[in-house]
Amino acid sequence: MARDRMIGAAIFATLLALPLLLPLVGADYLMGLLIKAMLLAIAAISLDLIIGQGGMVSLGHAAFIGVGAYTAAIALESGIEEILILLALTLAVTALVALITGALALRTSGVYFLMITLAFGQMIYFTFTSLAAYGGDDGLTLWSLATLFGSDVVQNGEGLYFFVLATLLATWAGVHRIGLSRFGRVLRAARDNPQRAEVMGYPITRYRLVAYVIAACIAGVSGLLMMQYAEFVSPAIATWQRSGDLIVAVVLGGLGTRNGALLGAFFIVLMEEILSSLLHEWRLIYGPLLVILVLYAKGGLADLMAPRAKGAG
Amino acid sequence: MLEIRHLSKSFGALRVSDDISLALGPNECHAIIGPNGAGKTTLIHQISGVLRSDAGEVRLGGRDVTGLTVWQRVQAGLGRTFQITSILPSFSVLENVAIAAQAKAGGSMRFFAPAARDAALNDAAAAVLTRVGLADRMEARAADLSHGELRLLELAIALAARPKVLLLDEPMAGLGRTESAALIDLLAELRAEVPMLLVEHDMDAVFRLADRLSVLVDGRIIASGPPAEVRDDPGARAAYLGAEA
Amino acid sequence: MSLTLFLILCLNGLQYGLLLFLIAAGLTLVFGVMGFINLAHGVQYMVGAYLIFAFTGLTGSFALALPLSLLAALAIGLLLEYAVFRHLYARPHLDQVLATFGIIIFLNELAKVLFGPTTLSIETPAFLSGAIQLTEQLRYPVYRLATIGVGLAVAIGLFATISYTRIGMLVRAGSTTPEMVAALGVNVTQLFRVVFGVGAMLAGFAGIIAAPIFAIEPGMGDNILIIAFVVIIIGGVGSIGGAFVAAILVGLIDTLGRSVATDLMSLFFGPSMANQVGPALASMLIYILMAAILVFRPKGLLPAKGVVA
Amino acid sequence: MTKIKHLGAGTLAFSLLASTAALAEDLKIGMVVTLSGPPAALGQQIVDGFQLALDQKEGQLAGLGVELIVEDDELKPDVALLKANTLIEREEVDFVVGTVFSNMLQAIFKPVVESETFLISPNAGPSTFAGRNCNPYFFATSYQNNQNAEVSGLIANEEGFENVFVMAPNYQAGRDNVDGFRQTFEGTVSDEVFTPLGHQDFSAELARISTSGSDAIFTFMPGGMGVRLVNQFDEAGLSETMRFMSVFTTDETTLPGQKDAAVGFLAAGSWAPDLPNEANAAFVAAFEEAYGYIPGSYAMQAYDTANLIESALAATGGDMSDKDAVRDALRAADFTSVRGDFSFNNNHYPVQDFHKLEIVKREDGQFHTSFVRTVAEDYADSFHAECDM
Repeated sequence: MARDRMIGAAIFATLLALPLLLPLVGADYLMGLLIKAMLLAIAAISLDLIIGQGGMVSLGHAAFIGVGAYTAAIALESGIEEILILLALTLAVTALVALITGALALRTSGVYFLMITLAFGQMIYFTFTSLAAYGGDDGLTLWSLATLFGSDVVQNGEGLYFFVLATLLATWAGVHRIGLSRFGRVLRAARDNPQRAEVMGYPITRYRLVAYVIAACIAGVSGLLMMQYAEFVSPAIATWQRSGDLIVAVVLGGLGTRNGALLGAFFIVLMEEILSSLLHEWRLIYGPLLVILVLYAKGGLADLMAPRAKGAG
Repeated sequence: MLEIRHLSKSFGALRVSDDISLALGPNECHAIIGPNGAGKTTLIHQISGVLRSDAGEVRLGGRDVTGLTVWQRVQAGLGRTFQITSILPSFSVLENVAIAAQAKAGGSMRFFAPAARDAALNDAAAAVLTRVGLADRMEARAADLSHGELRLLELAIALAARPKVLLLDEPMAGLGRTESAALIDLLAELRAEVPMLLVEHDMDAVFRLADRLSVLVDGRIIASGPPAEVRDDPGARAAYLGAEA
Repeated sequence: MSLTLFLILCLNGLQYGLLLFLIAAGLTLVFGVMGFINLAHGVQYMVGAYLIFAFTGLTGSFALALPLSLLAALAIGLLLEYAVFRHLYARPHLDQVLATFGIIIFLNELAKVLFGPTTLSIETPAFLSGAIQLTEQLRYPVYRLATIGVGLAVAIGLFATISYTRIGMLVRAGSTTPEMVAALGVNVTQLFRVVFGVGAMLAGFAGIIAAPIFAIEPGMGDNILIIAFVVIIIGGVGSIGGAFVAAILVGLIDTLGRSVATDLMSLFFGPSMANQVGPALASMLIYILMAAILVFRPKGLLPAKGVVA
Repeated sequence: MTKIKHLGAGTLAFSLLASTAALAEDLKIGMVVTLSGPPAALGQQIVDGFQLALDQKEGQLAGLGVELIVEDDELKPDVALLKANTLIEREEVDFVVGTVFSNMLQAIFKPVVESETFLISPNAGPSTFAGRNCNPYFFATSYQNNQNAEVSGLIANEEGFENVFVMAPNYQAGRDNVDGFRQTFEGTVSDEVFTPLGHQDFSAELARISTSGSDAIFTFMPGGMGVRLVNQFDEAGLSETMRFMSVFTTDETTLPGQKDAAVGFLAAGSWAPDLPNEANAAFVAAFEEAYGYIPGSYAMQAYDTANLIESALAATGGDMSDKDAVRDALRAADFTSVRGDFSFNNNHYPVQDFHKLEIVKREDGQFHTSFVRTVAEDYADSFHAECDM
């Protein structure tokens, strides 16, 4: 546990220090790369809340990233530029969408839950493709971006970097706290033995739904930030393959572990960048690498770095 | 405390509970015996809400709980154990019981305070564990317990919610002679505090604990009354006890 | 909508449905019998299309290339089973999803490397290249009618095999109570392998007959895989009959939906807008159907008897 | 020397921490085109056309060694954006040449022009950036999307078509083409159908066309979509009852797949391989020699783009630092276009002649578009007045 915490602390210390070093070597693009990795990590951590802690495997999580991104983009287009207002809107809309889809989806479990979340994900995806006024299939370039108290610090460069980093830290710490809280342990109890949890007196569907909504909201926030970073949204943000990528990050990192989703997300983004710069056909390596990791590294990356504390958040 | 009226349940053409009625008074232990497949566990499932009944009524402390879900019945004071041990294997023994206590205490929609350091819950859980004799195993992972310890944990989880009525589904299942004896002593002690409906094969336990005894055969209660009376009931003997003797 | 249009849409829907059935049949058995989620099943569809392209190029004859492609598709399926999938049967679903996702990434890229990123196409085989006069102005290609015929024939053959042969009985038993099949002393590993190989070959066959109609390109199996999952959920996991009914249903709903939804929307919006909303709504229809099935009839339309999944 | 380099081949991501200045060529040109999927041939023509120009100049433009980095946008807006960002941030290119499709251009437009990198489109010419949103860092060497369709409308009038069925893919260029045709066509548009981009199966649309009672169909189906449409149109027997006119649907990228099915079809454009002028004859001959197929307008426009860049750099003496000077030099368009007369309007879109074209079979059995006659001279797009550059 202590080692776990140290790894987390080391990652964040590095992320905090890097922007101070980067200008010395002049690599703006590396900063962009880290922002991308952090954004993926935020979404992956949120997914870990429902997969790792809740035992609910969703194949439609990217849809909530999309809902967040599109909510913010549409609000921006209609002239709302304050990022805190956008944040509130994003949270409200994703929570609503998650509440409705989650209430229906949670009537199923296991593989059926996977399929129904996929179904809802696809519905949301196709909804985006039909938003003709906001680019439809082609997506939408955002000519104005969100501001923080009227200032453009969060629009690019270090300002955006630190804003994303702060969000990541809050997500990481928040999800970890949730895992340890009264709520979190009910959620894990329901994952381990749903019937027992119910006979202990817990309406488990309600707990799962709350977790689902929380995870969706966090994913929505990452969507808002992705929009702000890319200055562009398109339905591609919500494809089922993107949900697949998130699952890869979570499982690769180590399910339900403190740093798993974080490590998984960074691994994917950096691996893609390194492999793709070595070899244009990098997916020829990446695909088999996934298979090998599944077959031989069962506990995920977090397990390779620190022995897994079972059941702990 | 607990009253069951005309409870029925069928799976297709198979009638597993047929118009069962029984009542459980305060500080009473009512044992249900019967051959395998008689519908004992089904009855427990129906009372606890795990299975929906086709007809009939379950009343707890005068309140109709038939329409309630499993967790609502637990919240209303109906505790139960499982015939096949059902615990949370990846949690510690203390946490297993603390989570059960938490359901009673409320506040489960709290997201930030670390629950493992919640003194009130831990104290309540520790008290129950001490009571059942697992005080020295509190920090162990539940999955690492022996079978006998698991049966005790099962009981502790049920007790932690401070139930008004306890449904015990073969608590002695798989226990050795000395373990059984200890558990019988514990249940005898508890009987003074909480009325219990006991499904059990172990006749020693039944005759030691039960105030009343019902014999369930093919989903029907064929005899009911004080243990001594039922023991002498010719129908019951023929259907069940005789077969055992 | 004119009668001609309706007729053509029904034919197209039927054809699409049969393609889906060929893919879903293997998927539902593998899922039902082995409890194995194989995301890489759609890749077999792509493999079939590329194989027929390659063999047609080599032999110059579709008729010759067809058996070669089928054999190769079977071989590739078995190879994947042997190298990767058999290690995954006992694993949690999540591991299966992840590993087969890796296979998709690899094979899609491999297709791109071997055949280039360009869309490829092959000609309809000469003996099926004619067209039938449907109305005064309009002809309908024979090849499409032929694929409907072949698809139906395969469906009937598969159904007969499952219903009346010993291996079919084992598969049916395996999809409901695998323990019992093992207890009967049947070599379950062998059974799995046969089911897997046939499933892979059927998906490959779908790719083969689709190749002259649709484009051959890397990643062509990704979306059809998802639709195939929709089909097996609607039909009931492990149920061949369910997969057939659901596949035809999905094929017709999707094809008719795309046309009708657009017409319907153009009552309210301009053509460009209607064409944005219409197809999106049409694409959603099958997912809406699946979600409704999951909520109200979770075991599917025609569940395999006794399935506990 | 010239080398075509795919995305960062050979350079490890982190080695970029150490400056790559030592490796840098004099001039870095990034290209974002579609090289995947049904329209891959279009992107390939652009790469080939541009490369031909470079090869003819021995890898140098105005004396500067050129490094050309080609990226495939896969016809996905998000991928296009990612690739463009890589070109700007990681490779720090001097020019971005792209794209084939208008929706890809819309995706990459903002980051490229905001980084003050010149963006030159060798094909896509959406209305979006021709009017109010024209930009000092954006040039199109092709056309404005509506123009070809406007000219098609004029041709339809001349041919005496009364009812025309209009069909296009549902994206910016598709909508631009439909608008353009409607603007000049004086008859009735009997029906208007938008298909998804990348549509493969036209049987439902053909059924609709067959019952529409139209004299002709006007369509815009670039790349593989065009191959499918024309073949299915022919197979369905519709060629016998109605005329087929199109833009970018029956061209040198699609004709090898359409063959005789397309002969006699009408088209409109600013160029054809047999357009009679000296520079064009030389270009077509050299291209066929180098790549073994007849170039289409995509290759031609890319070839012109390379020549345009060279002319501008020659004017500034190879100096890229003064953006205003580079822009003025580009604007002058002081190069010999194989199209003949060519100049830029105030919105940086071309002013050029448009012609009626027809599909013919050449003596050697190959197919190409053939120049019939000029329909509109020095034709400017209808959006430039809204641009205040």
